[in-house]
Amino acid sequence: MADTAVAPATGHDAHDDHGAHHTSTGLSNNKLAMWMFLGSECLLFGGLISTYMLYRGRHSENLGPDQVWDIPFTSASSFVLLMSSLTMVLAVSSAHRKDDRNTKVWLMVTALLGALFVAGQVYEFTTFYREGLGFTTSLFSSSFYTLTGFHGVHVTVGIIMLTSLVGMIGKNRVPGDKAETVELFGLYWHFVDVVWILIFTLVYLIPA
Amino acid sequence: MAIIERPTDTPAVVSPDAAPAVATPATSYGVFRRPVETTGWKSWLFTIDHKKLGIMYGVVAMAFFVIGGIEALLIRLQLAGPDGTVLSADAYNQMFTMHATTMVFLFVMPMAAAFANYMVPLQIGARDVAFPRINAFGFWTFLFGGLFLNTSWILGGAADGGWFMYAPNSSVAFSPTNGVDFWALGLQITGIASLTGAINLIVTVINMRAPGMSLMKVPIFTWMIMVVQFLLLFAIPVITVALFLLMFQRSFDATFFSVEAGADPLLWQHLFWIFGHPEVYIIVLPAFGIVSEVLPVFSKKPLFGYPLVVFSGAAIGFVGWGVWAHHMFASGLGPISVAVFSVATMAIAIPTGVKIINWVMTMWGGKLKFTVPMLYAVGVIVQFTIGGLSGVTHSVAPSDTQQTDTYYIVAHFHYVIFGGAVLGLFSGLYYWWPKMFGKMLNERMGRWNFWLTIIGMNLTFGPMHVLGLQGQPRRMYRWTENRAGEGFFNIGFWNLIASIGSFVLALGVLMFFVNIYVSHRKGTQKAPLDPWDARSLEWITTSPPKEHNFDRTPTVGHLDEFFHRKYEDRGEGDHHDYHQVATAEEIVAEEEAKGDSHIHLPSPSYWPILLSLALPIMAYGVIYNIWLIAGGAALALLSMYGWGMEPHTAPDDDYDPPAAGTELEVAAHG
Amino acid sequence: MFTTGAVASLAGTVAYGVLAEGTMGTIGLVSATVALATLAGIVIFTRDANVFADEPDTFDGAAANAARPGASMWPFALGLAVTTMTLGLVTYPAIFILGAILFVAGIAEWILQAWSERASADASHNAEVRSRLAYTAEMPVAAAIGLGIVIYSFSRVMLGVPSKTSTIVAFSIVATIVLILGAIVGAKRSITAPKITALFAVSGVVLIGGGAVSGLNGERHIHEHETTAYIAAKDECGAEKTYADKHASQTVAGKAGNAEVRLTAAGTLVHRKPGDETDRSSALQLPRSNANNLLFRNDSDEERRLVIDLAPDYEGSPPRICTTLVDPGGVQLITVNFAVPSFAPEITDIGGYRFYVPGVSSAELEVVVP
Amino acid sequence: MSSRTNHDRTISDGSHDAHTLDRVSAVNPRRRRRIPGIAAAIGAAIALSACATDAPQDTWQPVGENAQKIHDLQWPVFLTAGIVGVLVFGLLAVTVLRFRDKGQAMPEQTHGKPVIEYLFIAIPAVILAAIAIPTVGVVMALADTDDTECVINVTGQQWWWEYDYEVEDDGTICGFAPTAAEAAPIVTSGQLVIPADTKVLLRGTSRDVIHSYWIPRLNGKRDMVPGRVHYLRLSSETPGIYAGQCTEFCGLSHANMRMETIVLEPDHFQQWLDNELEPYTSPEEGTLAAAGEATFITQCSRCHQVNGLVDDRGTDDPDDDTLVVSYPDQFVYSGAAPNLTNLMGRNTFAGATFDLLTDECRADVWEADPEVFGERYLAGVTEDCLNEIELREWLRNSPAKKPMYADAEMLTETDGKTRGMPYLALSEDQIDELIAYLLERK
Repeated sequence: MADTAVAPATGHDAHDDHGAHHTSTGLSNNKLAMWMFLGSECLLFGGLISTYMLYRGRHSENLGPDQVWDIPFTSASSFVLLMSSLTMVLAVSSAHRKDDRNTKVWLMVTALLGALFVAGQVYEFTTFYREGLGFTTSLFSSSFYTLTGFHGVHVTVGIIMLTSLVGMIGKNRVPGDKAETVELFGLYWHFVDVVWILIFTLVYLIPA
Repeated sequence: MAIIERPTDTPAVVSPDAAPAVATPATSYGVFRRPVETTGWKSWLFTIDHKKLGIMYGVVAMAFFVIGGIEALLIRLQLAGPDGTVLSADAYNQMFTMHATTMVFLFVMPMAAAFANYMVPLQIGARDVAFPRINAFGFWTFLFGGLFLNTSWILGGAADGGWFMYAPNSSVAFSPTNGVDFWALGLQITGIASLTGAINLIVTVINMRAPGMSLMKVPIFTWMIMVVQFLLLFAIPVITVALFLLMFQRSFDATFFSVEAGADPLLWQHLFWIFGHPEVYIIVLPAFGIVSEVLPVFSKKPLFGYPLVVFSGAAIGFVGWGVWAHHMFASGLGPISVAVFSVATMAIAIPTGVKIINWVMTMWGGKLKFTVPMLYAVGVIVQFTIGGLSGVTHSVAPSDTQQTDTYYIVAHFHYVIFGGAVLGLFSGLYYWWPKMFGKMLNERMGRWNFWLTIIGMNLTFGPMHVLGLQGQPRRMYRWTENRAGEGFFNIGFWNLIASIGSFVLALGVLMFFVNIYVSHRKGTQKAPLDPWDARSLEWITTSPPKEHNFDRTPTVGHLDEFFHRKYEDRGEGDHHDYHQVATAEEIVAEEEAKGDSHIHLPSPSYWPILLSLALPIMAYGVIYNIWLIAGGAALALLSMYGWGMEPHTAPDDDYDPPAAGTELEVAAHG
Repeated sequence: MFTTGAVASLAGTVAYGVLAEGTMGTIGLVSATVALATLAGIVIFTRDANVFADEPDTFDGAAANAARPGASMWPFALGLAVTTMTLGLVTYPAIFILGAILFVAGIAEWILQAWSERASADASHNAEVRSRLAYTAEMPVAAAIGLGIVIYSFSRVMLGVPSKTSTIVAFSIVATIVLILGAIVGAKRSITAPKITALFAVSGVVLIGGGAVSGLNGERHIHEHETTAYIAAKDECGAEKTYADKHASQTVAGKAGNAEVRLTAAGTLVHRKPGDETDRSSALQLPRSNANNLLFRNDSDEERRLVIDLAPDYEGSPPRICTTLVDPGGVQLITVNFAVPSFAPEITDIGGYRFYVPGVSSAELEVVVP
Repeated sequence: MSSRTNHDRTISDGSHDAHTLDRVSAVNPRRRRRIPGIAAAIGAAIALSACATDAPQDTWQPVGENAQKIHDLQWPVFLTAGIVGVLVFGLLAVTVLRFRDKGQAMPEQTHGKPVIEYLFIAIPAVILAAIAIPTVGVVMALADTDDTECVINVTGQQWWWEYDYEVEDDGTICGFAPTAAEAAPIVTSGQLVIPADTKVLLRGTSRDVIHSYWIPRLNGKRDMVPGRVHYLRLSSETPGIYAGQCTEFCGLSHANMRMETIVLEPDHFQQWLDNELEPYTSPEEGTLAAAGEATFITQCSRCHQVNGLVDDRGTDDPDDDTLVVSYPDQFVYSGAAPNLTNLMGRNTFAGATFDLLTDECRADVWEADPEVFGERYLAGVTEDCLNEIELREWLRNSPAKKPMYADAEMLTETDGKTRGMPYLALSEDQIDELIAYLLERK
């Protein structure tokens, strides 16, 4: 840990300056907090993934995982989510260039791609349900829907945050540093993407 | 830094069609006018001052302590004689479930949070925590979660599955009242509080230390709090998953713990104890921190082996993740797992032992003064050692299969939690009381308080060792003469002693409340600035501290900064000769004189408490009516946006705290 | 506005009465018309509806100095809401709820606007005051609605397309369009905000349209997947492969079952219990009324399934349980709950409990339930 | 057993608690007497109490092989812990007495010496390593099941235990061939009967929630988890009755879920086995017990199985007789109720919660010497010894006697199935008949 205690003992000017946060590590509080939060989220998904891995083979006389998966479709939707990470990067870089217009544009595109992903998930769940895989059908189905559902909720919350951020940038109502705020959202978004890659590999690709 | 956050007028956007870059102070971009009261009930309700929140944490935790204590007394009354009839079987099961839940989640953890909130910013020379509004949110969420949990008593019965809530006994078929739902949702809510608190305090300690305070100069209490927050950060999500599974099982007919669907009930146990074991350290490490603060002060010596105590604290935190299955030695893990976890559990005794030895060595060669906080600290060493050694006896897995789920375990963890954590917290209360309230707690009453507590706890929990080794299982609403035996070790006699002891203990705790009354009567003296000849930063300010904590952000050169400002070593070579060069009053006066010219504190806010309020509403919704969830969610969403758009300080009401004796220049903003 | 509403409502009533012939519906609509007409009458009588049509001089000077209230869409929204709610009352509850939401939102916005316009004489300050409160509510609602439209419409479109393959195509096309449009807008700074808004509006309409068309067109038919429960009920737990056996699982992430039943390469069934690591071909004793988790391991070199017949016609118990076809070397979990003991007449009648493997006549294992 | 003293136990237990002296003196009163004062007084008190029996679930009086292994491992650990405790407290006491503030100068402001610190890490590490090595050995030894001689299935449910004895491949039960009848699975409850000197493997599971099987004098506890099978080795050379209790919290009547393990000499076990497999005999016509049989069929047999019980009411043609099969799964949530075929062969009922024997008769069996224990146990419950008061109370209103979820109308979550035995509204006459009938079930 960088143990660099900056000494702002004399300067109150430093305090008033938004851009330069004087912290012991030089890392802004918000960013550090976001990293901590994401660390915590890792264990949340860790717990859910473990539950799923334990129960994936337990569906007794009901539908099993490989009987319902539509891998090509899920691959397409995974790709869309991955692309949204790319656009998020573009949004962050626009924000750092203080280009509000393109920040908004790329945030919106990210949100749209995310929404497409969620729509894909809704479609997928609907087909699974029609094929006979309800939430309470078996241990496998309960743990599958819980895991992917939690991820879906994370994406959805992310989208609402992104669109709101677009609105707030538009109305010029972002408290604090705009570029950093966008970057924080970006961190969250990338995390959600990475989790999906893990889920896609473990849940869909490895045969049960 | 958040506490001095305010908008600037520097345009942050170069886009040509953009309006004024950031709203100016004249045009607030919050929603409501900010609350600015500094006195009266509003100043408490909407406060984001870490000190006020700390005090509220403490008051609420104490209230829950009393509730949990009454539950314990009822349990002991029931077990005082054979075939007790004070409580029905059902009431008894609710009682011990809620006793444990209340004591762990609603007393010890928030009491530690009280000290963490109040002391950590002071100890590191900060003006507040990193995210003051999140701090307020954490407190209210904890309070509402605790109240929510306890409303189950009047809404059809509390949870009755034990605080460990093993599946499948927690399913609706086996626990048909809403008690378990209240339990699961209540813990989910308090979990949110702990998680936000953890992130907040970690960032605070890492990022907001005073200039010069490197990590190895951070006071030991703050260090332990940081370790605890990391434990919380990673433990809470695991229990969150478990509680979600339980909620889905009970409320939405999922099958996670339905054996008829092929479920494995051990899943719950693993998830619970992966959280539950770090939880033990979450409970006890803050008290270790307090003891490690108190002992050096009253020994007039620095903490022996400070770096080692820090590292052993971190090691306990780290190894604590690898021993959860020692709670499950009897649940049918394979012999390999049992052996591994058994050895790992023994390994964790090493850093724990290091702490005890370091405490004793701190006192060795010192100049010991047995004030009440010191008595409590020594009490911790003794009682915790007993708990630790009985812990070693059941780290031996085969031996544990004879002891687990008997009163021997009850004895063990009460020596650890009461003897370690609670006595430590009381030590902290006596030690920091003058700092927090400006009055000393009465020493005479304090001694009564201490000795009655110690005698009471040993009378209560000591006999439980005998009971357990004589084969009395836990969680039994009654015991019979048939299985009590005769002779010296008969179960009846020792149960009676334990019950009598519990009332002595209750009397001891009562003395604390009497002491508060006695010490705050009219006419009691104001506490001196530095009553204990203390060593750390929190004493370089007034008692109680001003709202902005320090007039000047202190610069730190030593681990025990305050001590080194007071004393000077004029000896040569191996000969030491310490002379007092300054009194506390002089040091504080100097700080005031050189106070920072303007200080901005974050303004109070409505949103944290509103957002917290939304959580129990949603939780009631899960139990009773799905539309309530929607209502709660709407309130939550509204609060989050209100919060998100609110600047950290109220532009119209910039607040410059007046400091006694010094004229502070009013902030000017162009 | 109320006048217009009353007229529209009257027209609606007549149309509904003629076309739908529902007594209750007609009564409801007539009531709405009467209510709206009454309101309209009051408004006209108090001249509240059209203050500025009258001479402004009749009002006192202070009011004249005040800023004119801006144009407002909320009265219209409120009227629309009332109409929708009425319509919902006689048709579908969902429409009523929609109307109710619109009603609440309209009232809230109207009050907010009215309140903020009286805040001060400074219009820009008033707008600021309004936005403080309004944005916190409007932004999340707008975000949620936008998200809802995309999710709902797009998922309907995908459910509507004729085949699984075309869902992938549709998905890819839409995503690519979004990406390309984003790139173009990002690169061309000449595209201004109104144009982007228009673009959004058009895509929104297209999306809703697509969703609506798909919804009306009906979803493509998705077959319910057959399961072994289904084939067992149809008395088809045979040696041959069924639809239920496609892509069946071959591993189980658990080991502590009550017993493992194994089909040996020699074509016999043996069992092995935890704590007793020897294969036995004698009767397998299992507790009654207990969810017995058994593992079936196929060590033969063909795909095989394990079957057991339970008590026929016994309440709460399926007549037969079978696994899917298990690959050579594969494992599958089977949970059997014996509700009736072996010595009960209904079981002795079927020759006792026994596991068997269709297609392998030598593979039989007696089960004793005490 | 009461008079048995155990040296190991004495040393190690004492090392740990405040009553160190007590235990030592209990064993060695003669030496204690020389010590004057309080110690002598305590010694005398303990010497007296040493004659008394300790609690039947005392974990420091191992009898079984595995319990002995555990004990041999644990007493040195207790001893070590005690010694460490004494050392730490001694050091602390010296520190407190020696360094209290007597006006001495401010001590040196030092953070200590690394050597001391490393030493204090090394010492506990060595001690713990010394404990860890045998621990791992014993863990492995306890898990060993290779030389099992007899397998018995144990199933827990709220709030009693069911045992069923499997017929081995060679047609024996636990290596004992039935003398007369053909071997068939035996189902009993509450009291587990095992032959002495036999390595018995319990294979346990549960029908509802997690329970834990624990007979402290024979072995440590093992959770019995629904959906899983866990095993536990029991064996003892000494015949006797060994008490135990469910130790995993299992709901309302957890405190009332008890069990005993009965160890019988081989001859006696053979006798017990033959008795269990004896064909059913109806009570003599016209007796109170015969009326009881009819009452049993109408009131009890829906849930409780009595093997071989035949319903021959209203017909003289033996071909019309129907075998009475219970269907507890229709009425009880766990799906099981105790098998009452040989109820009076056991001496407790309702999950071993209550005694079937009066206090005197109970003491005769429970405190019998190993040599005579088998006979006394196999005598079963006679009319004179029957604890009729409690059995009557139980039949009158069982949920009032033992807390259970027995009101079917309140149990929507379990489809009206009760947990435990419901209130049956039996008349006093019916109760008389049933008791007469049940008395013959042995």
